[in-house]
Amino acid sequence: MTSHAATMEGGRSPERGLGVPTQKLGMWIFLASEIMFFTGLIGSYIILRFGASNSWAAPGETLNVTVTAVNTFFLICSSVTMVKAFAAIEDGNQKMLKVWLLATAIIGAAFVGIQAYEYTELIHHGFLPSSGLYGSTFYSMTGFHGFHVTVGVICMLWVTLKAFRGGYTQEDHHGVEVIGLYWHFVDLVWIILFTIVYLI
Amino acid sequence: MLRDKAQGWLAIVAALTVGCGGGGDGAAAGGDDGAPAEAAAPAVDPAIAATILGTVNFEGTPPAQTEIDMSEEPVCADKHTAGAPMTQQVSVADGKLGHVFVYVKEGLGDMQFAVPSSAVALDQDGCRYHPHVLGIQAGQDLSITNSDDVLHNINTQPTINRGFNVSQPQAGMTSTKNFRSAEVMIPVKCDVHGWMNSYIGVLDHPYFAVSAADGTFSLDGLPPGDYVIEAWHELYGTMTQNVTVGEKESAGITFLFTESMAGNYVPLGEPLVLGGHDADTGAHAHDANQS
Amino acid sequence: MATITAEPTGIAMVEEEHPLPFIRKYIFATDHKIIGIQFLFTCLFFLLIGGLLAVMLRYQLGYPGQAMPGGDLLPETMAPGGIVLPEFYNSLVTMHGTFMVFFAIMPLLVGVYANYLIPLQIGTHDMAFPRLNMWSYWLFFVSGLVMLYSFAVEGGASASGWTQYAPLSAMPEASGVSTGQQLWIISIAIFGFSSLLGSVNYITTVINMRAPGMTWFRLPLATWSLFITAILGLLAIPVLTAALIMLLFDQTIGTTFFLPQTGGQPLLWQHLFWFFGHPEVYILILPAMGFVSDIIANGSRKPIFGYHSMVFAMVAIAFLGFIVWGHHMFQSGMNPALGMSFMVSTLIIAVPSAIKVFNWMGTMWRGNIQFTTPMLFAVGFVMLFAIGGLSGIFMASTPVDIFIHDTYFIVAHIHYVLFGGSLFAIFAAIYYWFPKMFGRMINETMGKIHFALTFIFFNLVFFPMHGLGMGGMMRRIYDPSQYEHMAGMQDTNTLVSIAAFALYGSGLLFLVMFFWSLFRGKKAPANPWNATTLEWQVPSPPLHGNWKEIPEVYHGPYEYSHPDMEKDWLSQNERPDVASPARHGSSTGH
Amino acid sequence: MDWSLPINASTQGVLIDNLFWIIFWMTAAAFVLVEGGVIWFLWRYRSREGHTATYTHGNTKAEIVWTAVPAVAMIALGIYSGAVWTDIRSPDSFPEDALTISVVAKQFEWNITYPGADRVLGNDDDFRIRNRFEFPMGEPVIVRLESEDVIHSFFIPELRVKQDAVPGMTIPIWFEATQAGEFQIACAELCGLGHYRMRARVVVHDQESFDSWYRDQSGAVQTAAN
Repeated sequence: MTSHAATMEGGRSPERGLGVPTQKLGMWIFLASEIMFFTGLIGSYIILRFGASNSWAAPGETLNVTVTAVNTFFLICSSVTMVKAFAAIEDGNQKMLKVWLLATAIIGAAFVGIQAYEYTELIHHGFLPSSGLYGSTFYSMTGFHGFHVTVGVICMLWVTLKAFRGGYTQEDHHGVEVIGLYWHFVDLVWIILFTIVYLI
Repeated sequence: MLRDKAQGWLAIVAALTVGCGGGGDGAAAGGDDGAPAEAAAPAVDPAIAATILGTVNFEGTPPAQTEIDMSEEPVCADKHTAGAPMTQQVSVADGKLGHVFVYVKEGLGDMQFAVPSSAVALDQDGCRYHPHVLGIQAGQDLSITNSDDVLHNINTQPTINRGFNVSQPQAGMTSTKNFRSAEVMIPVKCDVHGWMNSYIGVLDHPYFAVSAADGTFSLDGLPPGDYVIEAWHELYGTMTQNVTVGEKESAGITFLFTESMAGNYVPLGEPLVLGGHDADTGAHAHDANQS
Repeated sequence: MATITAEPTGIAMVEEEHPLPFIRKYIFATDHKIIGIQFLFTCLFFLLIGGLLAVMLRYQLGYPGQAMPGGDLLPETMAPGGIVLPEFYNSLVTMHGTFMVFFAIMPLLVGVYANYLIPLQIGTHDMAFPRLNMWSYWLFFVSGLVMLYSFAVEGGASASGWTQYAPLSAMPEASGVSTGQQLWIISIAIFGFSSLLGSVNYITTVINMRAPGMTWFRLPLATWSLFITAILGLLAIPVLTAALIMLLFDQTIGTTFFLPQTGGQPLLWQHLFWFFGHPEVYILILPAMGFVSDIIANGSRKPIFGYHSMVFAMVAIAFLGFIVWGHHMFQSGMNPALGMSFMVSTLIIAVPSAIKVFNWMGTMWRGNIQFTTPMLFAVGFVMLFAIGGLSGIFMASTPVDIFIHDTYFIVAHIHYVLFGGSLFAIFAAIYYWFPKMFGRMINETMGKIHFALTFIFFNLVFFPMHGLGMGGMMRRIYDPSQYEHMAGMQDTNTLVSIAAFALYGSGLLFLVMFFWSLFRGKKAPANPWNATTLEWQVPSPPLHGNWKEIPEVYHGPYEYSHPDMEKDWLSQNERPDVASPARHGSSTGH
Repeated sequence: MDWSLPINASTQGVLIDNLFWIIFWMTAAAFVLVEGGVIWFLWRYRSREGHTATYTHGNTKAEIVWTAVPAVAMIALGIYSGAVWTDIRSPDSFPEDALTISVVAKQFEWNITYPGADRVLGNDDDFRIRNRFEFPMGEPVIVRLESEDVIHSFFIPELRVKQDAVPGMTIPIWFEATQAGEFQIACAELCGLGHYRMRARVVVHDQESFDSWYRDQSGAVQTAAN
C-alpha cells in the first residue's frame, strides 16, 4: 500500500486551489458566463446602433427617463441593503440580516414592478418589440435584465426564508455571499444598460 | 396520413432514446390536422336549379405580351414547338378576356355545401402552370403535378390559409394539398422560374368559374335567389354585379374590363363573408407585375 | 493518521453509504461516473442518428434523384416514393451538422469524459456541484429530444444549415421551415444552459478540489484540456445564447435584429455565431488532444514530450480561438481590411497546433510502442488531424479562400478535424477508459478490426472530397449534376457514398462490440494499460465516492520507463523511493 | 475525377492559383514529414523483445525549432497572401472606368442589370436580364452585388470569383476575364430549397462580339422607350 495523502498533508484544508470557497468560486465562474451573455446583447446593440443610428429616437423622446432613473436609484439602494445584510451576518447579527435581506428582496421586486409598468405604458403608446431596431434592442436588453432581477428576487426570497429559519451563522454564510455577488452583478449590468439605452 | 408515419417513426426513435438514455419523457407528437368535417349538404334540387351564363369583354389595348426566355431550361423550351412562350397575364382575343375568376360573392346565406371528392389538378408543363387561374372548394384536394423533368417549387402565398412551399425535383411527382378556408385569390409562384405564376380561388361553395379564352363562363346548379357576382382579374382588379335568378332560370351577364383599369387595386386574400360583405379593403397592395 | 475531511459538497465515505434507490443511483444520479455513463449512452445514440442522416444525404449525392432503399418509410413531405426532396436534403445537412457537433462530438468529449475523468484524475470524490451536474445531463437529454422532435413537426426540421445563417433562418417564408426552426433554437438554448452548468462545475472542481500535491503542472493533459475547454465553453456559448434569443425574437415577436429591411444586420448573426463557433471548434478538438496525449504517452511507454509546451499550446489555441472567428467570413462582405487581420491570427494559430503534432511525434520517438487499440486510434488521430490542420492553411489564406470557400474542400477539412480528429480520439478514449468505466475489456482483435475499417473507409470518404472541392463542387448541393463544372464528378461522389455506407457499417460494428463487451467482455483489472494517472489507482469500475482516502500526488502524470525502476510506469501517487523495484508488485493492489 | 482546379479565365485566378500551389507544396512537404515520421516511428520503435523506451521529458532545442519553423512559414505565407488579397479586394484595387454591372440575387435567380448605352447604372437606359451575365474579356468588370431576400453567394469557378450577396448591403467586386467562353454562376451559400439550382449563364465575349451584343440589347431598350 503506497502512502496516501493524508499522512503527508494532515490537517490541510479541503479547499485547495485559490483558497476561495467552492460556492463562491462557482458563482464567479457563472458570472463570467453572464458577462459574455450581456456582452453579446450589448455588443449587438452598439453595432446595430452605429449601423443605423436614425432608427433611434433621441433620449427621453420615447422612454420615460425620469421613472427609470428613480427605478435605477431603487436598484442601487438594493445593492446597499445587500451589503448591509452581508455585514450584519459577518457580525453575527441575525436580526439585521433578516431585515436587510427582506428589504433587498422587496426593493428588487419593486424594480421589476416598475419595469412592468414601464412596459405597459410603452406598449400602450405603440412602442413594441417590433418597432424597428430601437424596440428590438430595448425590449431584449431590458427584458433579459428584468428576467435576471426576477430570478434574483426569487433566490433572494429563498435565502431570506433560510435566514428566518436561522440557516446562516457568523461562520458559515456562503449563501448570503453568493446571492450578494449575483445581486451586485445584476445591479452593475443595469447601470450600464441604463446609461446606454436611456441616456445616450 | 403523412403525419402518422412521422409519428410512428418518432415513436421508435423515442423508445430507443428512452432505452439508451435511461428513461425520460417520450416525445408525443401533437397532431391537430384532420380533414375538415364533412359539411352537411342541403342538396340543391336539380329540378329548380338556375344557371348564370356570362361573358367577360375587354375594351382597349391589352399590354403587349413579351417572349419568355426559356433557353436556360431546354426541357421546357423544347416543349414550346408552336412558337416562343409568351407571358400570359392578360389573355385577350377578339375583345374577350380570359383568366377572369368569376364567383358568387354574396347571396348564399349560410348554406353548406359538400366538399367534392374529386381533386382539382394543377399541372406544371413546359415551365408554365396549367391552368393559370383555377378555382377550388375549401377542403377539396388540389393535385399538383410536375410534367417537366426540372425542379419546380410550388410556393403558395395565401393571406388567410396556411401556405405551403414544396418542391418537385422530378417529372411525374405529385403532391396533394388543400386549403381550409375560402380565400380569393391565393398567388402561386415558382421561385426557380420567375415567370411562372398562377392564382387559386378558394371558396366554400361550388359556384365559381374561370373565363375561357373566348371570355365565357357559367355558374351552374344555383339555388334560385339574389346574388352578388364578382369578377376578379390579376391586373384589372374586381367588379361586381347583382343578379337575380328564379327557378330553372338561366340569366346572362357580361362584365366589361377596360384598358384604363390597369393598375386598379387588386384584392388578394380579403375576408369573405357569404352573407354580406363589408368592403374593408385595407392596404394590401399587390404588385401583379410579370416580365 | 489524519484523514481528509470530506468535501463540503462531496460524498461521504464509501463504507457508510446506504445503497441508493435505483432511480437516484442510475436515473437522477449525482455521481459523476454515472452521469458520464449516461452521457456516453445518450451520445452514442445521437451519433447513430447523426450518422444515419449522413448516410441519407450521401445516398442522394451518390445516386441523385433515385429512390432511396427504405426511403418509402419516410413521410411524403420528406421523400415521396423514397426520393429525397431538396428541402428534406437541406434538413438532413442541417441536422447532420447539428447532431454531430452539439449532440455527439461535443458531449462525447466533454459530457462523458469531463464528468468521468476529472474527479478521478485530480483525486477527489466527486464534482464540486453534483446536483448541477445531474441537471446538466437532463437538460442535455431534453434538448436532444426537442431537436429530434423537430423532424416530426409540420415543415420539418430546420433547413438553414447548422450555422443558421440569418436571414434564411429568420424568415420562415424563405426557408419553408417555421416550427422546426424555432425548436432548433430552443433546443440549442437549452443545450447551452446544460453546457454552462457543466462548465461551472468542471472549472470549479479543477481549481478547488485537486488532491494534495496535484499542482497545475502535474495535471494529466486530459484534465488540462477539459479544463481549458470548459473555459472556452463558459465564455463562448453565452454569446451564442444571446444570438439565438435575438433570432428567436426575429421569428416570433417581430424584432428585426438580422432582417435588413429596417436596418438589421445579417452579418451580425455571422459575427456572433462565429464568435461562438470558432471557440466551439476548439472545444471539439482540445479534449481530443488531451486524451490522445494521455494515450500516446501510455502506448509509447514514455513521458509526454514537452509537457509544458503542450499545456501552453492549448492555452494559446484557446486564447487565439477567440480572435480568429472572422476567418469564416472572408467572402461574407466583411471589410477586406478586417479579413487581413483575421488571416494573420488564423495563420498564427497553426503554430501551436504544429507544436502539438511534433510533440506527439517526439513522444513516440524512441518509445516502446504498444499496438493496443486505443494507441492505434490515437496514432490515427495524429495522422488525420495533421491532414486536417494542413488543409486548413489553404482556407486561412484569404485569396485561396475566395475559391475554396463553401466548397467540398472545406467539408473535407472539417471532417478530417472533427471525424479524423475528434471522433478518432473519442474512439481511442472509449477503448482506453472502457475497462475503467465498466470493469470489462473490449476484445482487442475486434477493436483492431474496427480501427482498420474505420481508418480505411474514413479516408475513402473524405480524402476524395479535397479533389471535389478543388474542382469547385459547392457544399450543401442537392444535385451536383446541375452544373457544368461538376459534370465529371458523379463517379467520385458515388465512390464516396459507398465508402460512407461502409464507414457507417463499421460504426454499427463498433456498437455491437461495445454492447457485447459490456456484458461479455473479459473482467478488467484496475490498471489494464499499466498507466500512471490517478484513475487507474482505483478499482474498475471505481466505487461510489472514488477514494477511500484522498491520494497524495508526488510527481507529474507521465512517469513511464523511469530508468531507476524495474516496472515501466510510476503512478502519480507512488513515491519513487517507496515504490522501489522491490515493492512494485504490490503497488497496484488497491 | 482529375485532381485539378478548373481552367482559369481571369487575371486574379492566376494569383490565386499560384498561391494555391505554393501552399500545396508547403503542406505536401509537411504531410510527408509528419505521416512519414509517424509511420517510421511506429516501425522503428515498436515494442519488441529487448527494446525499451528512452526516458526523456523533452528537448527544448527541438521544440524551439519546430515552433520557429512553422511560425516563420506562416508569417511568410501571411505576408504573401496579404499582398495578393490587397490586389484583389482592397478598395484601392478597383479599376476606374470599369464596366459596372449590378447583380441582384433572389430565391432562386440572378437578375443582372447592365448600365445601357451611357454605361452609368441607375437611369432609364439600363436593361435587366434574368440569369444571363455577359461581359467582355480583357476589360475589368465591376459587379455590384445585392440580394433581395437571403444570403446568396456569387461564384464563378473558372474566374475564381466568389462573394456573398447579403441583403441590405451592396458589395462591389471586380475581375477581369482573360478568356472568352461560356461558364456558369453558381450559388455557393445555402439559400433554400432551390439552392442547388440557382445558376445562371455567364458569357465572356471578345470585345467585338460584346459590343454588338450590347448594342442590340441597349437598342431594344431605346426602341421600347420611344
